[in-house]
Amino acid sequence: TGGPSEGSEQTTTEQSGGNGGDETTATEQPTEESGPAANVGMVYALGGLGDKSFNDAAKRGIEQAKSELGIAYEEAQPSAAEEFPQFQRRFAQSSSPNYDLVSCIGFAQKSALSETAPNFPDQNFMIVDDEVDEPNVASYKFREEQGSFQVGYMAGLLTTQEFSAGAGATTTGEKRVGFVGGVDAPLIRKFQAGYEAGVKHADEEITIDTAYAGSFSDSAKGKEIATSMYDKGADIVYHAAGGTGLGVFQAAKEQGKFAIGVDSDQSKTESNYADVILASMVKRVETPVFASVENVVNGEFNGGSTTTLGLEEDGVAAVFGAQLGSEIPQDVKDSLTESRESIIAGDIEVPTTTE
Amino acid sequence: MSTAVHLDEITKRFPGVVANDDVDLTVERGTVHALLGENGAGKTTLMNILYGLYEPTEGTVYVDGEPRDFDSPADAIEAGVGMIHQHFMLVDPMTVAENIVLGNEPRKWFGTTVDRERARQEVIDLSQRYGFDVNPDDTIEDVSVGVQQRVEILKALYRGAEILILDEPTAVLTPQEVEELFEVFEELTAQGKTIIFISHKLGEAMHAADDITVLRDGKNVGTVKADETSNEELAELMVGREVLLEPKSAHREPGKQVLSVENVHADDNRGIEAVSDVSFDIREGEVFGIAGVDGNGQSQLVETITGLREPTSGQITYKGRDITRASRRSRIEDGMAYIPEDRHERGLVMDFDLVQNGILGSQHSSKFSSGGSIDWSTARGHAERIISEYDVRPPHADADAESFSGGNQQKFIVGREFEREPDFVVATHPTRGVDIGAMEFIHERLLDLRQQGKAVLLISSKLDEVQGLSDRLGVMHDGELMDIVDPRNTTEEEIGLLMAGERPGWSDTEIDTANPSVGDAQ
Amino acid sequence: MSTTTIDQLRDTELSYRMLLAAGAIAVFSFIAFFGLVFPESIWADLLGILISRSTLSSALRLAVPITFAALGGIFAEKAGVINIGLEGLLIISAFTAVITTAVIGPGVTILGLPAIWVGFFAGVLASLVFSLIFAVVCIRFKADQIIAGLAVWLIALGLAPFAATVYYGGVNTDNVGTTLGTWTIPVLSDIPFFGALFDAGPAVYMMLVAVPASWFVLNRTAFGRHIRASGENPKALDTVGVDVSRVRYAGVLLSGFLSGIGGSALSLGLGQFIGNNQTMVNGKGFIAIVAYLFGNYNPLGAFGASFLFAGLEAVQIRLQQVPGYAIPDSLIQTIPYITVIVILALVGRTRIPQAAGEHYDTGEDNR
Amino acid sequence: MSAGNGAKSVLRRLVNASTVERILISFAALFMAVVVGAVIVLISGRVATCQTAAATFFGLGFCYDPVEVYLVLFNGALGGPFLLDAPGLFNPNWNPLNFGFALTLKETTLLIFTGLSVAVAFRAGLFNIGTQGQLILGALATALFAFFVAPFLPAGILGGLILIPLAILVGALVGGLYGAIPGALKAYADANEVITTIMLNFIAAQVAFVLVSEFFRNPDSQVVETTPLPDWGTLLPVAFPKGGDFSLLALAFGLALVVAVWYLLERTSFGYDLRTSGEQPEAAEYGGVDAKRTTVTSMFLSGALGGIGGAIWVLMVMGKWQAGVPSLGFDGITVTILAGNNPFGIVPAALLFGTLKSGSLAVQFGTGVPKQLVGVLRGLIILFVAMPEFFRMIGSSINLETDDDAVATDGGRSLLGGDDE
Ligand SMILES: Nc1ncnc2c1ncn2[C@@H]1O[C@H](COP(=O)(O)OP(=O)(O)OP(=O)(O)O)[C@@H](O)[C@H]1O
Ligand SMILES: Nc1ncnc2c1ncn2[C@@H]1O[C@H](COP(=O)(O)OP(=O)(O)OP(=O)(O)O)[C@@H](O)[C@H]1O
Ligand SMILES: [Mg+2]
Ligand SMILES: [Mg+2]
Repeated sequence: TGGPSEGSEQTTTEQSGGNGGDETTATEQPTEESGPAANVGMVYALGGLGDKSFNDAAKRGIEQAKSELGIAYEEAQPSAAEEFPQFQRRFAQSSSPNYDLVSCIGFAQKSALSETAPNFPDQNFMIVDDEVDEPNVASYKFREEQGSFQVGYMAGLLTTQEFSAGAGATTTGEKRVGFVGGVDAPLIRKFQAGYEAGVKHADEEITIDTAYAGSFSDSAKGKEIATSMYDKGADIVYHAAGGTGLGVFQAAKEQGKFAIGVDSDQSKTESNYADVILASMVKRVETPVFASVENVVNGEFNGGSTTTLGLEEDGVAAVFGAQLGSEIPQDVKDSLTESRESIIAGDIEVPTTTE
Repeated sequence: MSTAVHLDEITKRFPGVVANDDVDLTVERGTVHALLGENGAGKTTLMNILYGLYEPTEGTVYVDGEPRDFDSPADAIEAGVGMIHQHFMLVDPMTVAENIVLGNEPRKWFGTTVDRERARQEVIDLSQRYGFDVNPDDTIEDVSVGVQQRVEILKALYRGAEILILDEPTAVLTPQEVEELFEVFEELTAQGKTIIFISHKLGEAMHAADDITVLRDGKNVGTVKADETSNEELAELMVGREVLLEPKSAHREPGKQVLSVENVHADDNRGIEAVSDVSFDIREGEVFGIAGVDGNGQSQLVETITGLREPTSGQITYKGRDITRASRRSRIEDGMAYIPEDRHERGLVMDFDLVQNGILGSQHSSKFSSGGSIDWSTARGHAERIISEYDVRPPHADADAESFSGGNQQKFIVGREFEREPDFVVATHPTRGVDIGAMEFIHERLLDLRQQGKAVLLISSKLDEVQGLSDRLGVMHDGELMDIVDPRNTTEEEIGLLMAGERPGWSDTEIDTANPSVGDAQ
Repeated sequence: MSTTTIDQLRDTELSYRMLLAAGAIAVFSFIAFFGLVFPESIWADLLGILISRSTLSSALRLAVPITFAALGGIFAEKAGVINIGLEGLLIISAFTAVITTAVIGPGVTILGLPAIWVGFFAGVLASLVFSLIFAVVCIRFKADQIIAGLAVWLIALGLAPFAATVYYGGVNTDNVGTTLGTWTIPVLSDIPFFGALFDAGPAVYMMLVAVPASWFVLNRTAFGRHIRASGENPKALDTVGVDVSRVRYAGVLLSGFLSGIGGSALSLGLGQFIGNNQTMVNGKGFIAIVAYLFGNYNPLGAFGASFLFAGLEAVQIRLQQVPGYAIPDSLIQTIPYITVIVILALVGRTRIPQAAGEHYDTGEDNR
Repeated sequence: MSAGNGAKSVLRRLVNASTVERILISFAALFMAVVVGAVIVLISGRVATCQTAAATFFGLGFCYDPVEVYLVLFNGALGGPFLLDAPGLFNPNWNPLNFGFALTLKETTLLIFTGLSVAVAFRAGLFNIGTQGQLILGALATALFAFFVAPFLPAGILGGLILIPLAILVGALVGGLYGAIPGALKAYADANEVITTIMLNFIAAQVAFVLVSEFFRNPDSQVVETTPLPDWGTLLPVAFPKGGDFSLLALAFGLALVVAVWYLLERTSFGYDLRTSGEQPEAAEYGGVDAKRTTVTSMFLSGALGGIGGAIWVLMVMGKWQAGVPSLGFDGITVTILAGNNPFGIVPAALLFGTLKSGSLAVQFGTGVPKQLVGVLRGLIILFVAMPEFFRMIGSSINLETDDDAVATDGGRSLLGGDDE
């Protein structure tokens, strides 16, 4: 990689968070005299960029806004919860530039923002994944359970049949799938609940193994957990475990089984594992990020509102893997389309907590 | 006879100290040469130079007539010089054989692996050749000091040593082991080896050496033939004046019983019984001495009395109260003073200054603290008083204990313990490492205490000291109190036999006639 | 007197091992008994987990970084240098291995060596460099070993995510797309249960070689004896003409070398370095210290302890998946730690090298 | 035990060096760390990609300018007293009671407590790595106690005056008891406190997590956290801006504890016992100190200080307990090492690390240099502090002729080479 003179590699929407100088934020501000359409401060969730899922999705949103709307942004990657208020505040207080919007990514920022927002009534904020009831905060939430239901349903349908594609194959006779969580927290339980409901929707008989790694960064453990599930005969393992989940893909690859990604389309962000990633439960964090910036640029900031993004709004979706998607049997795809409609129509109630 | 070692005008200076001052020394091949001198005379330093551990500031070392410039012990070993240090240089958890071949291991499989069979065999061969009784497979920490010393000697011989230096080899041995060691010397010299040994004991030097060199203040004050000199001459050479070895003590009638020890048993740190069924008592105005070679349970016995070790059975009564399980602190508060044998480990906190060390043991006493707070100005006054009364040099209360010489450290401890106004003093090796003047001073103070009617328990490996100061003398061997004798009516030889574990039949009656009060006590 | 001493010491040493072995057997028998008698109980599930081949191979993989770091720790501490920076060595090697592989490019080979193996050795090299700095600081500059070890950990803990952020824009690296993979030995790998030993990644084989090799080096070679002497009584070694500093340097560098293997294996087993929080190493270096203390500085014992921790973890992972027990997962995750405390409280202290942690000054008067 | 012994030598070496020398060495270490850090910044400035070079040295462009990094760090930690764009210009609008400085002081305050906690254990010869765990549980106890008791108290200042001291006390008690566990294990079962405290850290984190997520979770939050305390039940900022999470009261309390701990260690009989058993356990025993009890008491005290740190974290910073407690306990180790275990030294040491921490955010913000740099700097400072000999050597090579002390006896034989016998 080169020195400064070579310039920044433009990151693409497809391949976010890759090499490049995104980090040298000081140079992100265009030097043209016109100035950017808006200045946005990004406060990411813990775990930082490069997680190939949540934060990187948010980054895609802001990158999109940058290229399409001509805004400039600066970003902060907190490494502890107590840094949230500090970064939020720094952006809110800044006068050079003056930030038109501060995007707070992740539910963990809720309590910090509940304190920060009232102190800066003139500052626009947006938060992803939770609700802050302040007039200057636009809240966006997702129905992760709905997307998880979809991938669970798919996993359930596939484990009951003989299916092989890419580097993976299901075992006949065994009706078993798995779920790996990062930390045993309510949000992750929501993924688990939706997934389990989806699996059972396909076939009540299917066994679901679930386990938590206790960390979002212990990929070695993620791999061991998934391996133990595959060893028991699980065909497909879904993870909601951040960096830990990368171990799940590795295990799938080594065992010749399947995995399901989360947050981003991981068959693209983790293209090395495209041959085992059947699908991903994408959570389009980029959507609210882009939308809120767009609102600000258009002078239509939706402070005080809460937008919930489910299957209907295409905030969450089961996206088939880039490589394996085409090999998934049509009847499975049809069933998924059907269940999606039922959920949207309210015919299927997806639970948000495990019993 | 040819010259094995010649040290030519050796001077060794340390910052502030001239340890060796223009020393000449010649040792003939196949002889035993003794180096005598007081503490700090420079004996060890001189031998360290011969062994390549120190470089002389001035002067030359000749071995086998050739000038040598040893950069390290490795060079000295190469030249056939081996040294057995005062503190053994052995690796405790390794076996005898492993220690002997350390650094020169025989190998097999292209040098990758230690040939343990060959190592064992060589050690066996070697010890047979010199008539040593060692088992190559014993672990060092499990064998006695005497065996460890033999291992050290074998280690040197294994490296082809022709000249063996032994630093105070007899200090840790029983008289019998000393005798065995001297037999080994004979065996070695008969085979052409040369031996230099350091000692404080005149008799040993006279007995075992062919030639004797005396060092004083770093200078060679004379080399004499062992069979042409006398104890008196050597003593005078060592000290530089005539010496009076007998401390004078006026007799005093003992009073009430202060301490009584009944059938005490105690284990050492490894859980092995070190004190076996010891009983005695001490009365007011009496010095009770315990003699014995170091390591025969005296330390453990003292620890049970002072509260640092719980006896496994038996009872200890102090001032009429059972204190067998009383805490150390309660004993201190009850007027028990204690001069410990190990001043570096126990007696002083090396990184504390003397002000802080002055209140060690009294930190909770109302003399220095009120309401849990220490009054440091009182403590300072206390330390300064000890320093001036006990002639601690240099007189710096703010200096860390570590920076004082061993003798001055000892004086400070003695001062602190005596100034506690105790009823009972336990003094272990109270004069170890102090100079003659300080030794006399400490002896006088001990006898003063006795005169004031205090009880004193005196433990020392220096026979002349315990014999001279005690009113009654117990002798310990292998954890047992062999006997209690009247030191004034018992010869050194008789005590030596007891120390070696031999119990002559006559001593009981002897004591009873000599000192009727003992009978009451028992 | 000496013979009783020997017997008693042997007894305590023996009883230490006997106690551990007996305890393990008792626990296993207990589980087996109840598992067989009550096939529907948790004991049956536990038994099933314990005797499954998958658990064994999982435990072996998890044991790799801990074991290597523990072996390294033994060499350093036996030589007289306490290395509590093992965690840092694991971190720096894990990171370097991945980034080197990424920079070279996964498909490329250098001198016939695939990039991933070049990365592997680069990781080892990075750990060696760190341990060299540590050694110089401790031996040449007489630094306090504990503080210097902490510093090594802190530096690595900062440097790896720092460098990852400079290069990738985030604390995690990208996936390099390849891993060390699995080497399966035909026939042997078909053995039930123990077949797991012959169907594993190269790092597992390395570990299975390194453990007895370390034992051999420590106990059967002259170098190993010098290491031990240097940690027990450096003066003894010095006075027989062996350079203590050199032995200590060698011991510390070996700890760097071995930890480096552990770290490289950890990250390349996945093809990625995760730099969040405590990084993907996540305390394994500290567990390694516990492991070798536990194993009484014996490489075999240290492996046993590492394997125990890894095994507990492997079991814990599987136990979580058994439905119907209402124990929160986070509590199950504390099992290995509680086990350590309980065992420590029962067996008490291990004998540490006498001179560990102390500087050795040649030429100082012996007191 | 290994690390136990190590702790003793830590003590010995650090307490021993004269105060002046210690201060000099600390500054020298800081300076060296800054220099090495600058080199790291430069090197990474070559690796990173950016459009315009921030600095040019030796004809090469670098993305990061180390001088700027340090300026921004310092400036940020103080809340911008200087206008860096116009060098040398003092910012007329600067108000010392600002947000950035509040952050610095917040970190400093917390580090004072944990630094004291570790220092007390160190002085007693115990290597307490467990301050983190003690802090976590102390914090949890404080949060739960305050939460459950608050409803019974009058809201407002009066309630705060009752609640806050009690809550801190509860935190101290729980932290102390958790610290006493490894103390007792050490005293009565001879279990190495380094191992047990490391294990207990893991356990504390997990247990606290489970307790909160299963029993005491704030139902309105996705995060594993307790329900926030009412404002009157927390330590509100005095003079400093709200949201800086810093209260002068807490700092004053911390400073008072510094004096108290100093007094305890240096001026009381108990402190004497504690230091003696830390320096030389055998001598302590000889001096009538009950070593086992002192071990347990010291660990209780250390844990209590850690617990207070946790209580302050809850009451001043978070207003609740939240999973993912920052590593203040570990940072306390570095603070006390830099301070040479001297309570008064802890204040500047904590201020330095507080400055680094709060400045690091400004650095990442202002220069794009990843804030992990500060972690590296911290490690480097500790590394250099660990080697006073290095500075002594430099010192003596400058003005002193080499003393001709004993020659080194480096042996001569090769280690592996095979000429034996
Ligand atoms: N390394 C050293 N640095 C400074 N001074 C030293 C050193 N070694 C010895 N000395 C001093 O040199 C003098 C001679 O010491 P040495 O150890 O040779 O005496 P010694 O005759 O062996 O005494 P002892 O009978 O007590 O063993 C003493 O004053 C001692 O303090
Ligand atoms: N290695 C050394 N470096 C500097 N000074 C030393 C060294 N060894 C000894 N000294 C100094 O030499 C003097 C005597 O020390 P030494 O320990 O030999 O005394 P000692 O009377 O033999 O005491 P002990 O028997 O307790 O060892 C002291 O002032 C001590 O500080
Ligand atoms: Mg001496
Ligand atoms: Mg001597």
